[in-house]
Amino acid sequence: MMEIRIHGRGGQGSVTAAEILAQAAFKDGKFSQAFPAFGVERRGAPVQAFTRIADHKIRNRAQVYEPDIIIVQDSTLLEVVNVFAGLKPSGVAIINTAKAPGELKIAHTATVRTIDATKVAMDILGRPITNTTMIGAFSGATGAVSIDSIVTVIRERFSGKLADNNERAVREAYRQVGGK
Amino acid sequence: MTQTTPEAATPNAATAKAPAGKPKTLKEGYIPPKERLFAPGHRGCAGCAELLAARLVIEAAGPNTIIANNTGCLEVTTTPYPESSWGVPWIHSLFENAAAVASGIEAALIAQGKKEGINIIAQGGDGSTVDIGLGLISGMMERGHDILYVCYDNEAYMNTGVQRSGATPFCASTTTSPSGELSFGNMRPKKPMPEIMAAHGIPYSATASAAYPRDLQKKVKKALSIKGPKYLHVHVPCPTGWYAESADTIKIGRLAVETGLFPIYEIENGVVTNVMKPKKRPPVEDYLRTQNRFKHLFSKEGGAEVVKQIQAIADKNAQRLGLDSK
Amino acid sequence: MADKLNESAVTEPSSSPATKTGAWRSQRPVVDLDKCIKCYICIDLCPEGAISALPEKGGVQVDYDYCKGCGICASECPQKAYTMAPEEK
Amino acid sequence: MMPRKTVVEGSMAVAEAVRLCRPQVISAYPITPQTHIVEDLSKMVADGELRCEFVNTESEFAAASVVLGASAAGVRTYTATTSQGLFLMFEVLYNIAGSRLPINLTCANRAVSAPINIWNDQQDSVSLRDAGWLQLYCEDAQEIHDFQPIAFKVAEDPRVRLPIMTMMDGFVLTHTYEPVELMDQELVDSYLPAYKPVVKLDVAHPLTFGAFAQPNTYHEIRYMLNRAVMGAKPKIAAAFKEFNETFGRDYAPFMEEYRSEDADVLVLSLGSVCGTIKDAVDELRTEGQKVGLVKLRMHRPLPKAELRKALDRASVVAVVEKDISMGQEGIIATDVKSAFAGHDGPTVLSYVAGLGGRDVPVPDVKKVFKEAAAWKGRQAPDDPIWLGLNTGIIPEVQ
Repeated sequence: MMEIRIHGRGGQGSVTAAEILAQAAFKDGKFSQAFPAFGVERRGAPVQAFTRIADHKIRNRAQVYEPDIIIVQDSTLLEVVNVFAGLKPSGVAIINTAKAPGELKIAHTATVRTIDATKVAMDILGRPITNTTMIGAFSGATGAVSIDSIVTVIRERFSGKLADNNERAVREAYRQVGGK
Repeated sequence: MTQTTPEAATPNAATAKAPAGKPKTLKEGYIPPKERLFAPGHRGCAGCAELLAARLVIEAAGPNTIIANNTGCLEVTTTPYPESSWGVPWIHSLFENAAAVASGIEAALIAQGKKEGINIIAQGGDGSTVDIGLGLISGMMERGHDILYVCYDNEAYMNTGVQRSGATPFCASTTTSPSGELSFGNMRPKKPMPEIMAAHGIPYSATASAAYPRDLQKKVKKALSIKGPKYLHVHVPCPTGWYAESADTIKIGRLAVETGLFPIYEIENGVVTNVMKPKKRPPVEDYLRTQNRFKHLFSKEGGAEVVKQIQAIADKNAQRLGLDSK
Repeated sequence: MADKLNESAVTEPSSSPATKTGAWRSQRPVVDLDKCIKCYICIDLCPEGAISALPEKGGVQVDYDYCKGCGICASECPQKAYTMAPEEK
Repeated sequence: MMPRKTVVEGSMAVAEAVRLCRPQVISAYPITPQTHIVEDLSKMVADGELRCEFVNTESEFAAASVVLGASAAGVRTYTATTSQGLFLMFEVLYNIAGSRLPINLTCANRAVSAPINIWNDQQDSVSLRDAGWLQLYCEDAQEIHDFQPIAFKVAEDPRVRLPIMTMMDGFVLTHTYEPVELMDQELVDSYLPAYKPVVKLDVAHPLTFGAFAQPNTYHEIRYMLNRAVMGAKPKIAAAFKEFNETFGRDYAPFMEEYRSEDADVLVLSLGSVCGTIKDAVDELRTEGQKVGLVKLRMHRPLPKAELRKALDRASVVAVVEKDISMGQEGIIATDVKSAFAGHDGPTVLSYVAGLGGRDVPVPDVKKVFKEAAAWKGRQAPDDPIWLGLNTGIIPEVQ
């Protein structure tokens, strides 16, 4: 079972990102589960959301303590939240930043991948909403969920130009992190 | 402001009219008790004006009516299981929720396409209306249900033994607002329920009294002819709780209206209309002396001052509603 | 009282006449039909619904099965057609 | 239209099932974490996908009263709430049961005040066990989806005529997306026919509802209510059986037994935590330990004989529950013990766990199994055992 933790700020769509991942994984033929860190946080506060993906029915209802992958939507969170807490030593961290992984001076043994998702989002969506972009990067970096299923889910959730632009953003982020 | 004069219990006030169609009221000929909309055999006190008013209301509303009833004297005395005085579909759930139960009945009738031609009445005493059930009535009014809410106001919690309510008048003695060394009884005026209801923007809010049965029945019919939420506040003297004679119930109710302490009027779409103007307005003392709940005002030092304050309440009502204008 | 309870604890309509509340009465209204002017205000004002119009000839009758003897009819009759008489033992 | 096999939020799973059951009146008041259910239903009504009167009220008390009135007027009704909302409804809910009205309520289980807390436990619904409502607990979104037509079917059965509530853990199920196989409208229609009330508010036959019962009848009427709740058991079993046949599922009606057949130490629990417990059981089984789970699905009526049968062979049963009767122990534990009163049975331990959203992860469950094994052949303690209690922050008794 793969456990994914998404860090963001209230209003950045972290919960939606977790849901899209779960829905896309299901389309890939897997079982999945997505849930927010249930809280009373309001816009701007650091928040978390989780996705579990497995080949079997997921029964565990406990919180995610040792994620395989973390997605950090906002690099300013690195200074206020220990986003690496519990991340498996061989895990993957995907961080939204213009910096290269080496510039972040991260002590954790995990593989760190970076993407300037904010720039991708601004260029394509015209707004700094990075949740879909980060999912594209996640797919490109890990291959854990197929880019085609992600696009399918996005097209189910959005329509018209918004769907077109989100697909472009997802595919661009996928390409930038070397997805094939 | 239009006006009417009290039709009341005067000899020439009315004569029985020939009934149209199926007889519905006792006036229109003898109806066997078991075929009535409100049957005798109920357990109300002798001389109870609340049960009188309830009978007048349902006889005016007619058989195509469903009633939701709050807990109270009216409910307890008319439905001692397995008997019922009600000849229309009738439901009691709790003390405070008739307005919401009626809302659900209306929704169910609409869902079944059966609302047309059916009147829905929610009703209860003053305690369940102005106190514990107020929020639910407010919700019913705000949501715009096609329901008539009728409050039978006997000015205290009679079912439980004459405790004060938000509708108990100024300086009446009740079992929880007794007069005593330091008190003249209930030190607060009546909650202005008809105005509170009218403030919801409903099309019709009115007062009536059991002492004016034909005015009451006319208002029930009028209210039911209007679509939307309606409110009718009926003054119902309680000989037991007001410590008065059973035979005087109607006389007391009339005096409440004539003195200006319980004025009769309608508020139609926010505008006061059809104020019932007494021919002459007697002093409130005439009313207060009929009931021992005000006895202390005439035996206790300082009582005269309180009577003046009560007169001021009546005078203010008179001024507000133009009771004294011709 | 019905022989058996029913599952939903509902009650048949207008079934309270099974109880004759006339037994509560300590004085009874007696109407003098010669004085009655058929205004029927006593019918309107009876809390029991125990007064009804006499068929055909008009005037009123009291149903002593249910009259509780409150005396409102006697108080309110504009013609003083009612007198309250003590119940015979 | 949603695909029939899809990843949806638990709240949508229940809302979609309710829609398929064609309720005629829904009334509710929003409260966390029930909100998504009623938002989803409101949207279905707004979009014309659900033809139904939706009454937004000023309180849960009013919402319960609205469905009471609607049900008495003869239509299929639904409401949902949780925690303080359920408690505000309390008076009405007793009244609904006593009035024998087949209302379906979803409780999105949440802790109760004070202190105020919006997270999951089951103190709310368990506190309502004595009212005369049938009570079913769900482990996942699939169950809460599937149990809606079952709930209506049982409640509306003229031989049952009782309200029913299905429980889903707040947030843990209401706000979690997971795969659900949604039911087909035609199958739901064939399984759940239109509601035909035995009695209703009707001008053609003007019955009186809610009369004032005196000591000469009240006792018997309450006897009949209890008889009906007890008597619902075979009807619930039959409704599950027919559901399984219609929809190709495999639900046991009263409880689900997981690797319990040869288990020496059993955990009995209810709700979503049972999934976590199953994972713990699997891990312990691979370590060679004879452990298992009994997932109680139906709390009222209490399936005493079935409980005895399911738990009898174990030496120890640890009842892990998210509630407590203050001054006693876990409420389910007491019920389980009552099933064995006068019978030889296992040692029954009361574990109070996961109050107010406290997580119950696999390691904690494994700890319960290990501790419980040590109670084999011993008298259970009088006091409940508090799982994961942080004694370091609890002051001494003053």
